[in-house]
Amino acid sequence: MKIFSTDHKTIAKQYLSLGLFWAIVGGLLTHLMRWQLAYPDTEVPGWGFIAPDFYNMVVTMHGTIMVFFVAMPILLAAFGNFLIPLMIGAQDMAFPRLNRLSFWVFALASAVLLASFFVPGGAASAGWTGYPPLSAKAEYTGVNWGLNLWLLALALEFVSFLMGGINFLTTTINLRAPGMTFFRLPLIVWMQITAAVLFMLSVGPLIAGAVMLLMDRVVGTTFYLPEGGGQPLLWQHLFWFFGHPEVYVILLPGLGIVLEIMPVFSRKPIFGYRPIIYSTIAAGMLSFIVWAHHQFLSGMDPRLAMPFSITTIVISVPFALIVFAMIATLWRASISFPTPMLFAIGTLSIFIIGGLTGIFNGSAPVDIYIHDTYFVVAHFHYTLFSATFFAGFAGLYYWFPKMFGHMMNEILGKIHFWLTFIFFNAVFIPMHFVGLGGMMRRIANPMQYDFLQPLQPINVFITVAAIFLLLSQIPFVINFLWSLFRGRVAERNPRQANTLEWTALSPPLHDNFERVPVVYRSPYEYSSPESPEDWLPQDQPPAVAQS
Amino acid sequence: MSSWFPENVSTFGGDIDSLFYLILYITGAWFLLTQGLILVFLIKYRRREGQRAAYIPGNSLKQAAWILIPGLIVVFLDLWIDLRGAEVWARIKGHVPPGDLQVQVTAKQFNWEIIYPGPDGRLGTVDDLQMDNELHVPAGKVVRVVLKSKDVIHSFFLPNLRLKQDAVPGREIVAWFEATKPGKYEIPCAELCGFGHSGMNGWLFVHTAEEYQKWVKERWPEK
Amino acid sequence: MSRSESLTMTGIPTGKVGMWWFLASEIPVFGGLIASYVVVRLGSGGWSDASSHLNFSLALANTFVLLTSSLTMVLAFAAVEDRKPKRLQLNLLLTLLLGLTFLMIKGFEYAGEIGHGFTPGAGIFWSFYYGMTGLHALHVLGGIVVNLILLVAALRGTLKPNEHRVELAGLYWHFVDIVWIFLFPLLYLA
Amino acid sequence: MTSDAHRPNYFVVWLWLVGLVFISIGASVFLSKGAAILLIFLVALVKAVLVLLNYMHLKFERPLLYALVIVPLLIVAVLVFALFPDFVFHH
Repeated sequence: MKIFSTDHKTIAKQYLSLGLFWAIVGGLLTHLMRWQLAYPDTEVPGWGFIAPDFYNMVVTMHGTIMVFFVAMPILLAAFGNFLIPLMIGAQDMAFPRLNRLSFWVFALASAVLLASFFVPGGAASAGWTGYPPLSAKAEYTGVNWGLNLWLLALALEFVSFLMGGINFLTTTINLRAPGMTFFRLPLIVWMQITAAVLFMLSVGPLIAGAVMLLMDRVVGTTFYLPEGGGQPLLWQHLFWFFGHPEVYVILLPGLGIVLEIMPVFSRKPIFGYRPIIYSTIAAGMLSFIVWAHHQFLSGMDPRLAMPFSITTIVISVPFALIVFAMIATLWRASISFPTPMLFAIGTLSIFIIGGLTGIFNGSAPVDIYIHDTYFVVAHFHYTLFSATFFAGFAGLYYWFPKMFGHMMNEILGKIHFWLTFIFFNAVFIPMHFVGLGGMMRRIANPMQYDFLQPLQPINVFITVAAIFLLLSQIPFVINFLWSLFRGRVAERNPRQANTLEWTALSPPLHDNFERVPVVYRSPYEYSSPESPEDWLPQDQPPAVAQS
Repeated sequence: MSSWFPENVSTFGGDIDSLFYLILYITGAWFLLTQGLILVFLIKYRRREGQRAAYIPGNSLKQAAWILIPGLIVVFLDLWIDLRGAEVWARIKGHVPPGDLQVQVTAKQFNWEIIYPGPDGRLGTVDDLQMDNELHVPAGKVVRVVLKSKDVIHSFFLPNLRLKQDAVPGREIVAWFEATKPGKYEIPCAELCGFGHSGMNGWLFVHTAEEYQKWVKERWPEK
Repeated sequence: MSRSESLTMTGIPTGKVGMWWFLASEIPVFGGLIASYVVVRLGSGGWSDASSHLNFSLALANTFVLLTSSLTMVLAFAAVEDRKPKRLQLNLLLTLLLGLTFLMIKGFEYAGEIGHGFTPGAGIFWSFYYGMTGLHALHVLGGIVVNLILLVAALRGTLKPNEHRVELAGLYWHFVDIVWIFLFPLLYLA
Repeated sequence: MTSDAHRPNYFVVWLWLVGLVFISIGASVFLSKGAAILLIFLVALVKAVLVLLNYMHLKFERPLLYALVIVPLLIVAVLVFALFPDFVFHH
């Protein structure tokens, strides 16, 4: 595996490894937060006391790392880079060198973010949303270079994913194999390019906003400082204009993975291939006009709240259609339950809860009470965690044979699923009630408030469950590392799936396919009347009519 | 059922709670329907030897109806929630009723500076009185709060009054509430505002009419 | 035909699809900045007299410099089509020099304005002025570097298989010119 | 590659661009405030379209590339209109 390779598969594995590294760091930060919330101002085992500003830094970096340095690299860059060329029958991405550059710019962004922990004043502590004026003046948080490096790391990460997005879109538009029309693309490819378009067209204003914030902090401009004629609300608009499409950029590939896995283990076509695509496009377009539901109470003009409340609740419709399509896929199917399918169903089940709690946040009056409380935290963990961890694990278990050439252990996989599923719900269902009780986000010590005292036992329960959730990842780590070298050797198509990546070797050759595949049908022709088998690969020539 | 929420002592709090329960019932129904269907399908259609799955691509309109119709139901329920929500929002945030008492609350890193207009009823006059973190109001009266901030964004949060409104530096935002039950309620800050965000807390004292008059007399004795 | 030139399902060369996607993602960057400028300006007064302190004549000269550099850039691409390496090298050089002239004039303008005390912190107009023209100048610098690489390759004759890159560099350069077409009236005329 | 027949006269386009600059300067000097601003930004739009169609050869490209220009502009327009109530009309 050449370090500076331009092979999309190697680059995918590099993104995956960096994403998993950051997932560990993000997870350990969770441990610090949860311990401080359950047992305020006691020594965290293995760390020590947590001061309030340090707690703010941990909250900020947990959010930043999980969204930008775990979810994006794993779901978009790792799965996208590995799967798109293989699934459309291409030899590599359209711009291999640009692809390599995108990883190394992301590695630089990671280095800058890591460095921001060790500069004087510590890392950024103004929340992963970094609202000015708190983030615009060093003395408000006591963090100077930490926040500057945080902004620089984000800017580099945006540049890296812009390059990646250009690669994904150009490859899918131009490098499809003969016969691979747009409506024969596997759904995960549809989801990846929709996510790439959302990212490309929404990140611009935030890059402008970040330039302005960096200038406020370093050059002395007053974009967001009212005393200099600036507007603090401007950042919130620019940030969330990007922020909401961003959460769909993370969600769509996760849904795409589930949509790939379900038909394979149900031996049944995905239900409503075209309705799902139209829903995805509709959700993508709607995602550009929902952002201000983050700002109902931010001092924004109250008249704006209703249009955004309506678009927010309406955007639940396309996702409801996708969920119904997934459920309809299971109807009259022939379902088997290897680990990828367990995680896929787990993703669907948990995403349903996340989607439903979104309706509460989308309704402006209810948001008056639950905004900036732990109800919101529980909501976005049900949506982001389901897409990143459950769908991410589903994808890892499913494509591990193709990526690394070995099979993963099923028993360890199932243990890992059930532990993660149970403890995930044990952590985040009670969090809804802590939120309804009024507990505000980003507070280091709930005991400072009388009205939060009765909620403290729930906080302790959540912390204990979170520790078990962290520990239940051990079976995965063992399984992942052991199978890399000692797992059963995988053949070309262990899952008997139709999509093109399963026609290549495991792991594929440098140029993926021995000969350029020709595509004859949709990727979901399972249990098709045309074939005695219950699967029909995309590149299998149609059976010549018996004479 | 309202054990999840802190005690509601606000006139418009009931509307917010009832809207919450409306959404809870709708989403609860969807939750049971979808998770139930998944469980049933997983058990009923698990893989059995010799039994093939049905070939239902779901692209034709007739087949797709199975997901489009539930989709339509979601649309109508969404509209119902939106209409109910629009009306409640207009009443709470849409316009501010004429207040019987107006105070100015200036948020700053890490407490609430509350300025009372005094007997002349106008802010910015000599008889104004400033108290930190203590808001004294009469029950059953509309209180208008003029929110300002000296440094960063804070959020004026009264859980028991179901009221939350960010205080943005450089802007004056008016919020209002009418407390129905005397008592002592907390005013935490709900927006990250620096290392003192955790613990930034004020107190709302809702007095009966007599207690309030007594309190006023103690503060402005020369009358 | 280079690799990225040949592979195309839609008839548009891959390089051009990639470049247009890049420009599509750049439009919201400057769009977001200009939108913020317009909105904040309409919300507060006193901006036109602040902008009267700007050095109008230098900015006017810069506008002509950039427009002309767009002309020489597109003539360079025409030279590629007509297979005239000498004309290509001349026009690439002219575009490069005009780009550098633009940055020099911008530098003088900044020095003059800062000399008169109009630093980035002098007010909200100046924040946006330095933010917008600074980000634009960085993009001009990026374009100069790209054109320099192409010029060196053209002089050493190694540009042969990838001559379409001159068109791609041209697309980017014209985009940067269009941004200035909007920045000039926004800052200097309004 | 675009053949000779399809190549616009780049020099004439350049003359138009330079001419339009003088028009917008004239507008800012002679016309009233409102009219001047309207004319200036119309001129800027015309210049941008001139560069797009002629110098960037959009005139000879397929509709996909038109979409790549128009969609981001629509998105920026959405952002501008949504920011109006908060920053332009705020009391």
